[in-house]
Amino acid sequence: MTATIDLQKTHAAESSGGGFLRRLNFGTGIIFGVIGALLGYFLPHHFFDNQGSAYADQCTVISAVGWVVGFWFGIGALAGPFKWFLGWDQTHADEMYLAGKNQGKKRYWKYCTDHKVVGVQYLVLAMVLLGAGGILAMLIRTDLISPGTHFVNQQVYNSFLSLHGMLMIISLIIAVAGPWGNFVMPIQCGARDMAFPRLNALSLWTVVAAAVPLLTTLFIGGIQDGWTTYAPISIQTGIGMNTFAIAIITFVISTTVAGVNTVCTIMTMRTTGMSLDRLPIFTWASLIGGALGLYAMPFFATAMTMTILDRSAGTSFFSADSGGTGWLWENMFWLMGHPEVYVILIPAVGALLEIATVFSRKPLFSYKTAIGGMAGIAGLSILVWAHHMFTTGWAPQLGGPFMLTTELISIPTGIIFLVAVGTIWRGNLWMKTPLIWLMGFIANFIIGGVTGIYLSDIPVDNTMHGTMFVVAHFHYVFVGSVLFGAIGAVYFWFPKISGRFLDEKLGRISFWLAFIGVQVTFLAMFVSGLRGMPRRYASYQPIFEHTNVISTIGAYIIMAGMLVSLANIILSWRSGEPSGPNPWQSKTLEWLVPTPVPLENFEVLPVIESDPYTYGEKEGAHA
Amino acid sequence: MKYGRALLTSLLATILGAVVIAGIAVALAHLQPHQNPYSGVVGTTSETVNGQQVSVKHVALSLATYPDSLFTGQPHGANGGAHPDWVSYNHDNLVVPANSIVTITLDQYDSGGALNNSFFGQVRGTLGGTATFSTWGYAGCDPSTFVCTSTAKQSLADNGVKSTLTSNQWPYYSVGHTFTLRSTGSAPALLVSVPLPAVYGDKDGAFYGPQTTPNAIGGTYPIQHTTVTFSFKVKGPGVYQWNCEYPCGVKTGNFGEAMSTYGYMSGTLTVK
Amino acid sequence: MANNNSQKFSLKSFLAIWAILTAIGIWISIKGTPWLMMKSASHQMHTAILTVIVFSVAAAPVAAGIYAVQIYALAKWRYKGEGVPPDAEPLRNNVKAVSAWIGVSALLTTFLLIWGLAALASDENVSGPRPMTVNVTGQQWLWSFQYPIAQTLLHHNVESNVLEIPLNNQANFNITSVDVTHGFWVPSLGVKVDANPGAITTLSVIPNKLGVYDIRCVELCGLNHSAMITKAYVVTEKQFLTWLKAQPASQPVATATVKN
Amino acid sequence: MSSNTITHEADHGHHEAPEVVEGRQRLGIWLFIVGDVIMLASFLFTYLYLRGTNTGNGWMTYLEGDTSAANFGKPVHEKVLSSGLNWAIVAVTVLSAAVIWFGEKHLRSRQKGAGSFSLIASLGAILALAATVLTIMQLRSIDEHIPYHVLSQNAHEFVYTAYGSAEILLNGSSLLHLIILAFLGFGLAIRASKGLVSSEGLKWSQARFVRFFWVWVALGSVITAAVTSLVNK
Repeated sequence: MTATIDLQKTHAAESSGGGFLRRLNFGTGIIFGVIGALLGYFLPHHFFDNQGSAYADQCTVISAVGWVVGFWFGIGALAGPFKWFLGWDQTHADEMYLAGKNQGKKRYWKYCTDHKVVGVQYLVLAMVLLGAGGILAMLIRTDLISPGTHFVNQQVYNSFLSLHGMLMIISLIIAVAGPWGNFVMPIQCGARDMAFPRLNALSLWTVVAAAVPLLTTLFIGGIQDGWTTYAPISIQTGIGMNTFAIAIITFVISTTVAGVNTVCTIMTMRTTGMSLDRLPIFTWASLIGGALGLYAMPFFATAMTMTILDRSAGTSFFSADSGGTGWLWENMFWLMGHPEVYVILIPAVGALLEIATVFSRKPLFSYKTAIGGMAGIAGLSILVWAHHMFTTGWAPQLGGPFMLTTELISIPTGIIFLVAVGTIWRGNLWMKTPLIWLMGFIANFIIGGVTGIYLSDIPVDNTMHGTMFVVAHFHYVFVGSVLFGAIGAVYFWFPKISGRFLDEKLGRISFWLAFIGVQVTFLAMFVSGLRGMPRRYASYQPIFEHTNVISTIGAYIIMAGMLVSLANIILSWRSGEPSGPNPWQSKTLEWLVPTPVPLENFEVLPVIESDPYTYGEKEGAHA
Repeated sequence: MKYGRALLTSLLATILGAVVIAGIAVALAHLQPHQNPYSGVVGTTSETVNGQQVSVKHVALSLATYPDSLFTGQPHGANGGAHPDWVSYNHDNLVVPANSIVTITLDQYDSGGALNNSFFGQVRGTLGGTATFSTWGYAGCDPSTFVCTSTAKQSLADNGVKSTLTSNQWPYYSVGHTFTLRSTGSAPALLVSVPLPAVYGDKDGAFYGPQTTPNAIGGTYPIQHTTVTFSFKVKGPGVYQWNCEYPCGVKTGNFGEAMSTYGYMSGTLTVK
Repeated sequence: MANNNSQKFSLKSFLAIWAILTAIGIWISIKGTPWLMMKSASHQMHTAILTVIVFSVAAAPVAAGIYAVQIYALAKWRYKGEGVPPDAEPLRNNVKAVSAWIGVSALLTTFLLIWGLAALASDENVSGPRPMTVNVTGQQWLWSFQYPIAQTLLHHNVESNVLEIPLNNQANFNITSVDVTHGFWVPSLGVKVDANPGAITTLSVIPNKLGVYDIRCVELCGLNHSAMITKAYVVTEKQFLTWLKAQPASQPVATATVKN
Repeated sequence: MSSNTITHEADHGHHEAPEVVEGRQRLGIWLFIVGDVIMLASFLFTYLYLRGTNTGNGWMTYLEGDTSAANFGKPVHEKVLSSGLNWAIVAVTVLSAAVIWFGEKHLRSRQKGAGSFSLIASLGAILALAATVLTIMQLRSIDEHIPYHVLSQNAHEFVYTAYGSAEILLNGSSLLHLIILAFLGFGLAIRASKGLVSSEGLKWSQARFVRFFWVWVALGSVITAAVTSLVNK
């Protein structure tokens, strides 16, 4: 560790100076962001007629846009295009400075283009958003402990459930693809950095730019329409909906650009010999997840643009009185919505399959089928969106076709199980925490998957749609499968980013608390749903009391599990047991480079001769 | 890390988390937008239960609906709170004893128009199924269509005539607000819905008949306003929700802002 | 680093675990589902409960199989030594297993689809005696029902906030909303469709059991969404007529928003 | 891939060959255009879906909300936007794309073409600005058609019909794209005048990628105009 720091110090002279742009960091980002927000709020006095009922909306929208542009300027994101326009190209010294050369811990607070720094920044950001969403989850569950409303009425409760939903969706989208799609994937490809390093920094800081207006929504009256913000109530609800919409459009920019970056890195920057059939499975998952994100996200931006226009410009996309229809929103939202949940699932599955091979000391079972499974899920996910709308009555005759495509998706999903189970089959199971989280994933994902099949059948969906059954289904997939995968990935790759192990005992305690918590909370939620409790109710009828009490107890158990892992990360960052460069004796490239990973990853780009799963095979036996 | 220390760390982390959640919950409980409870005048009255006269608790509540939030005795603070221009009831946290008869006298100071659902033109759930509407008529206004042809200036010379009517409905095309109370599922089933007749308004939206002097935001209140009186019986303890079902807000269905916010056109009735 | 011991696998004990778990799964599906779910009062709800049972029974062996592998793997193949375990046998692929797995899941999916489409068809062709139309209006935070049959029988309009429908007669619902999207759901009748502003969605059902059933809103509609509940009374035809006559005459229908 | 594969040397030092970098950037711009194609597809889906649903046949008819108008409260059929202006915008956009196309071809053929390319790029950018002005005029004409619409208590309220809204979405999007094109065009012009855009290696690829995007925006405006003029009767 110390050897590399001395090396960097000698080059310190080369990257000093460079004027105003070098001093921009997260702090100046916030300052300029706030300036932009204030300007945006007060400028409209001159342009818009302040009698109209949409005046407050117009000011809020422009203020939120002011924040985003101000933050981009303050963090240094707009420097690139501005310098390109005027022809002031960056010198090599500038690029090294931007890559965080010789800047120590400061670079984590700056617009840094080193994919490893962006990876750690994504990890911290995902944990912060997960924490915020988690607090809201606990408040919701605490309020639902008995039929009436307690410390929060339906109006505030609606804001909590809306923000809980969106914060968790955003944090899970970036929970695996962010930290490990950025830190690990380029090294696994044998590349020195992402295809577009500055675009990579833009993606990270744009999520930060989106998170601020998203959280502000809670403090300016909140929203009443859930994270799915169905129209036309999204047009009726308070001004919080404007900051929510701008936050989503900003997040869409970040994810679309990240999709472009990921796909380009994997397709064009693999080192010699790293053909597509030798790519680690996690890199394949990042590729498919990135491409699916690039396809799905523009729909979300269009939908939110229409919501903003309806609220503040007097258009009528969604108001039935003047030709609009709520079904337009539902179609546009779910065209993004379902591919998005697979953008969340696939990277987590990729990380878990890597864990399966390393901790069973066995090659990945049926490599090509695994990729086929993931690609099948991604492809089909584009054709299934209207199964969320079976009971909206928008097109009853389309019920059959969407039932077909939705039930077909269970075949590629079945392949994911086959590959996971096939990999641990007759393996030497090394009982470390990552493998235990994988076991948790398999157990939970089977329940999540099967209950999905019930909902794909219209007669059952006519009973189950909009009830707690659906909530339990997608929590089994999001919490039980994706979050378990994300935490397993942290326990697996933590030694690579910090040079220290996460503590095994805390890991076990955290797992068992989370696993038992998930079963208690969401099995009881299945029963609430089967008994007919609708979702998003702040107060419910007495017949649902028992299952809700059990769910609330389970929620506190999950909270305990999450906090134990958080404590584990905080404690182990400095005082964890040193792990060395390849503690798990894994064969993928990121473990074959030193820890901490040098700036350009490889002294010399490696030549690859076989896939990274040659466990138990003689040298080079397998092409 | 030895097991003991790991267990201690886990316990500490969980307790810390629980404390944070409890802290936020308590803070939120205090930030509840509910105004202080209003229980009106409690007395007793008699009720014939299968032939005999039985004395039962009686509560007299006096509610009011205003065209903005600047009326006296304000629940929204001196300058009308965050939204002085929002329509509002004068209370939102009603508390009545269990198994009592509640009589509400409601002063309605706002103009109105056509309900978007004639269901709410009907008086429902009151004792005897009726309510007593006392309204003011004017020469310049046609009582059958509730439209005033002459302008505001002529209205000053036009002194109103008060009339009282006990009926089980009010024409759906001239309603100012409604008082619609129902159970929230955690209380015995109940529905009380009474239309509140609109005060006459002339073609360009001003009130007809004598009005108070304009307040801070230029709004006035009609002196000759309508009053509605009705009674209903509440059963066991529970929380009931009530709100106005006339689209007097803005945005979608004119049910936005004031209509969708506690403390303005929506509140709770807690039976203790 | 050649692998040393290829882990042994005894088919008998694996199948035993699998059989036990499948049996538990099937028992829960058949015994548990009717107890967990709401009581059925119509063909649609009966189909829903039956479908959940059948799908659970079909899913039981699949889930049990995965759990059996997990239990067996953790019991038999856990590495008990110190440090990094030796490499296991490099089982890269098993074409038979993969094709069998895909084949079985394809078969299962086809079964699910055929069952689903058949159940959907049986739910949709509802034809019962004396079809009666009820106009349902969802409004921010109250359901209201308008009975056109009162105009024909009693020559005046009847509206109520509760749904009253006669037993074994076909009830047709025309459902709309006057402000935002609501979700009209009668759980025990197993029917659900959204009430969309500016559009009329329809439902038909034949209630086959007397009783009082809940009606709930299942599409988030703002402030008092969780209070937007009312009752559906399935009564005999005689009781329905006496109830209808007892209702006060109310004003003519004036829902202004549905123009077309 | 055991540890000894790490020592092989695959590339010379840390710099990559220009054609590798250019290949990467080409895939980047193509993927970015794919994202943009899906965005335009969602706009056209909106237009066609609103047209098809025609809730309360309100696609193009509105209730006159102006209290002073004689037909107050009566349904009025809205005038269609002038397709002449629509196709004019498309023509100017396509023209600007053609200018950039030939400018880039001219730059590639002659070694010393950088100076004149700067002029051509500026011309392309100016044409894009011209198309922007026309689009703003089209947006304003949507405003004039229906100053007052739905009966609403608040006199300051005006609401566009579904047709007006869909046109605002499409014209707003092309406005945004044209402003980006102008930015790229003037950027290329400034860079060419500083010799940063010339006919060899990476310096040439920027002009090429801007041309890709420019041609796509022009193609997009043609598709949009075709769909809207075909459908909005």
